[in-house]
Amino acid sequence: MKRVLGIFLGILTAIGGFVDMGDLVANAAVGARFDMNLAWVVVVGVVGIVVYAEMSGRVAAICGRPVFDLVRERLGPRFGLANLVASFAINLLTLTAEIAGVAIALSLVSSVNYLLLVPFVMVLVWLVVWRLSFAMMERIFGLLGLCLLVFVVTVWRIGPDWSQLWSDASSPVIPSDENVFSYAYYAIALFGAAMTPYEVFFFSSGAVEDGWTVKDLNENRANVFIGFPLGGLLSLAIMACAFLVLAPADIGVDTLSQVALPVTVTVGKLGLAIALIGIFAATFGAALETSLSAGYTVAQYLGWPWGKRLRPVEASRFHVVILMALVVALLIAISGVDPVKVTEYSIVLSAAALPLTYFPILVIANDPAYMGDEHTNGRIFNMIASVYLVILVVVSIVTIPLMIITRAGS
Amino acid sequence: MTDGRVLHAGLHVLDRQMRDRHGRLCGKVDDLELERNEETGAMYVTAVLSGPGHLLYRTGRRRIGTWLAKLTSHIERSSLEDPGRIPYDRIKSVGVTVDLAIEANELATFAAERWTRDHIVGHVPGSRHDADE
Amino acid sequence: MSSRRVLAGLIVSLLAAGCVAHPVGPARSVESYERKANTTAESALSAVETVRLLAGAGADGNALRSYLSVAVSEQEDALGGVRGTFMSIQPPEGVPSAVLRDELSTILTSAFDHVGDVRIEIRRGHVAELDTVAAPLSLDAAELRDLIEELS
Amino acid sequence: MRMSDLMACDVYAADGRCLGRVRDVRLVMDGPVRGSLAALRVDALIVGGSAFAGRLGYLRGGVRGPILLSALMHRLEARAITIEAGDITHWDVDERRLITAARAIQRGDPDR
Repeated sequence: MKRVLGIFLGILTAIGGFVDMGDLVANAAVGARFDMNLAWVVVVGVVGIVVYAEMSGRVAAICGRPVFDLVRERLGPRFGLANLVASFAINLLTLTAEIAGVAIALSLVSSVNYLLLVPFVMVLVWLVVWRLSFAMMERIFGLLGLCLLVFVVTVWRIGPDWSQLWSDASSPVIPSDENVFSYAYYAIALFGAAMTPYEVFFFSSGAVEDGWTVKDLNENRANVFIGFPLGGLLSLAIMACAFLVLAPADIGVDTLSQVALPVTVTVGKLGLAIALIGIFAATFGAALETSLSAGYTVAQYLGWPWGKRLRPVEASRFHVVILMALVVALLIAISGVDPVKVTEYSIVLSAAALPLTYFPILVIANDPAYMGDEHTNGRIFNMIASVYLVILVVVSIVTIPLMIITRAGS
Repeated sequence: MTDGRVLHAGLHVLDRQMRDRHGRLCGKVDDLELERNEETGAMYVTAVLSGPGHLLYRTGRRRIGTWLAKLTSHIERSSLEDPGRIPYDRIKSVGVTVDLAIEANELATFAAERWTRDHIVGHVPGSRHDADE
Repeated sequence: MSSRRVLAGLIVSLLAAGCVAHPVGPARSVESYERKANTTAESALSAVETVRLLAGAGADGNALRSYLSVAVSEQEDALGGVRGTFMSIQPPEGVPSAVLRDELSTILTSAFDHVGDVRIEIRRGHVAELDTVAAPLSLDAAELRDLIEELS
Repeated sequence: MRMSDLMACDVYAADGRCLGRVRDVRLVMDGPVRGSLAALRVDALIVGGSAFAGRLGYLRGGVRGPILLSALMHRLEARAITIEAGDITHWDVDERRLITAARAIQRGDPDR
């Protein structure tokens, strides 16, 4: 039983990180606009996050050091600070989008205007961060997030021509009515959404919160190898749903309610209800991950006590940072900005900042002074990680120019 | 050559996490103080400097950093002469973390922690209990 | 340090631009006017088709009323916004552009009214007959598709 | 004096040639015991090369993989030289200027 419960950190991280507001909308929008021609990006993203999350979890288990602690140590105070500022800002945008996403999910079952629900959601997020133990949080939201499997059921119920679907996904082409730049832009958005840095901030800090040691390396592997591919599967299912139901009707996705539409049409009322619970759990989980990450990054950069395993009075600055992040996110959210737009910007900007976070993880995972000789990366693992480092650098360089050329994909 | 343990300042000491004598996290090694022995001409590390002022100084904001470090050195009550300066003889070990032989409370980095605890977090219900299972 | 600041400034201004910029700006030539009309028609078609799917799901008893109500309102707002933006564009001189403007405006207005009818039915709780209320939308969708075909 | 001041200094040869910026400082625990540890002495300066590569530990910290990064970092650090603290004749840290009389300058780090 403990073994089963043990993988909920990975499931929550993956569901909150992979199928958060950004991915829900991005995957559905891509499925409706590009058919399955960008599905390969999700697979590339899953492998990347698996490799780097495994390293960050292993480092956390062996020397008890979470990611941002290492970022400052390896990048130095200046680069580290630049990374902190960038990560914090992106995190804040993401948190804003997630809070709005939770409110929208609630508005879809209550028909109350979502803007009125935003303050309520913010307080709810804060209460969970303040009072609920880390383990409970993982289990509740990880478990509820599994409701998103209804998207897989939907694809199966539609009963598409599987071999056709597979050949569409495995031999991607750029659709004739799209240009190469917007194709690349959406590819980067999907990749950025899969590898958002807050996933490793949260995962590695969570490993410390859960008290992992060398003995838990198997648990780390199970978490990573089950959690993230599951997140990838859900992403692909959402994409396929949009491709199968929305694309034939020439629907472009730009609201959260449209994401759930294929489930409604295919599975019916119960399916819709389950999908909405799943969306609620995923966005709420992501709101928890990003608000905690706001505290984790600042506290770990400056060396403050941090974490939910401490009483709030023992980590008061950590809690103050989280509270401030929530308040700022609330203010942005109720100003009425389009939450879907905020999400898009946050995932694309995070793609631009990726190497700053992942590079130090790779170096430390190779450092015998931290890891001991037997736990440093193996050769094949390093090879894959190096390939990804190159991808991350290329992505970060081309992201901003692409954003300008395509006018953010419009 | 010498037979003592070799450390590189940038690689092994600066920016390391510090822990107090109970293992509590209490700031980072923001800078080191050096002093030259006039007789031998050798230079030694005499203290670890920690706190926002020293961090600012190190990142190039020298004037405001010095000012801030001075400011925090006045408001503190601590067994240390200057709570932003941890004398070398109060360091227990230097490894993946830098472990100190003093209380986190005595350090300048903890002033803000104490303030937020006493003025904000401590007033919120539930702040003194463990999280609910 | 300064290059980093430049980058930060760039990102901020880009964000600001992204938040206010709309794909539809002023039109300088017939060609660009047609492109904007095309974008507008595509967005409108997406909204109309979404509402048709929603209405169908509602009539089949497949959807929660709160969900239908919020989702249809969103599309109504989107359609209204798209129409407002298009109508505010100054068309270039010449008969073809004026004709295009009239044509698209007529479809948009009709679609907007029909989506409004669907919304009203949902709020009244008459979900079972939604497919009949939404039936005129299929004509709007067909007209939008014809127009998109013509323009591309 | 502070470590950050020392690490902002440029080192010049006796003939006025600039050898580069101090990138790291080698410390040795070999002095009389102070509290729990032996006093930490400034033993040598690592001069020139890249500050970024230096603090990753590829040259002085025993980090080996991945091969790609390791090769890159060794290349970036190839220009770095080690100057014994005793060979610094003139410590003008306020002016960010150190002068060395060392004739034979070691490439890289003799410890590794």
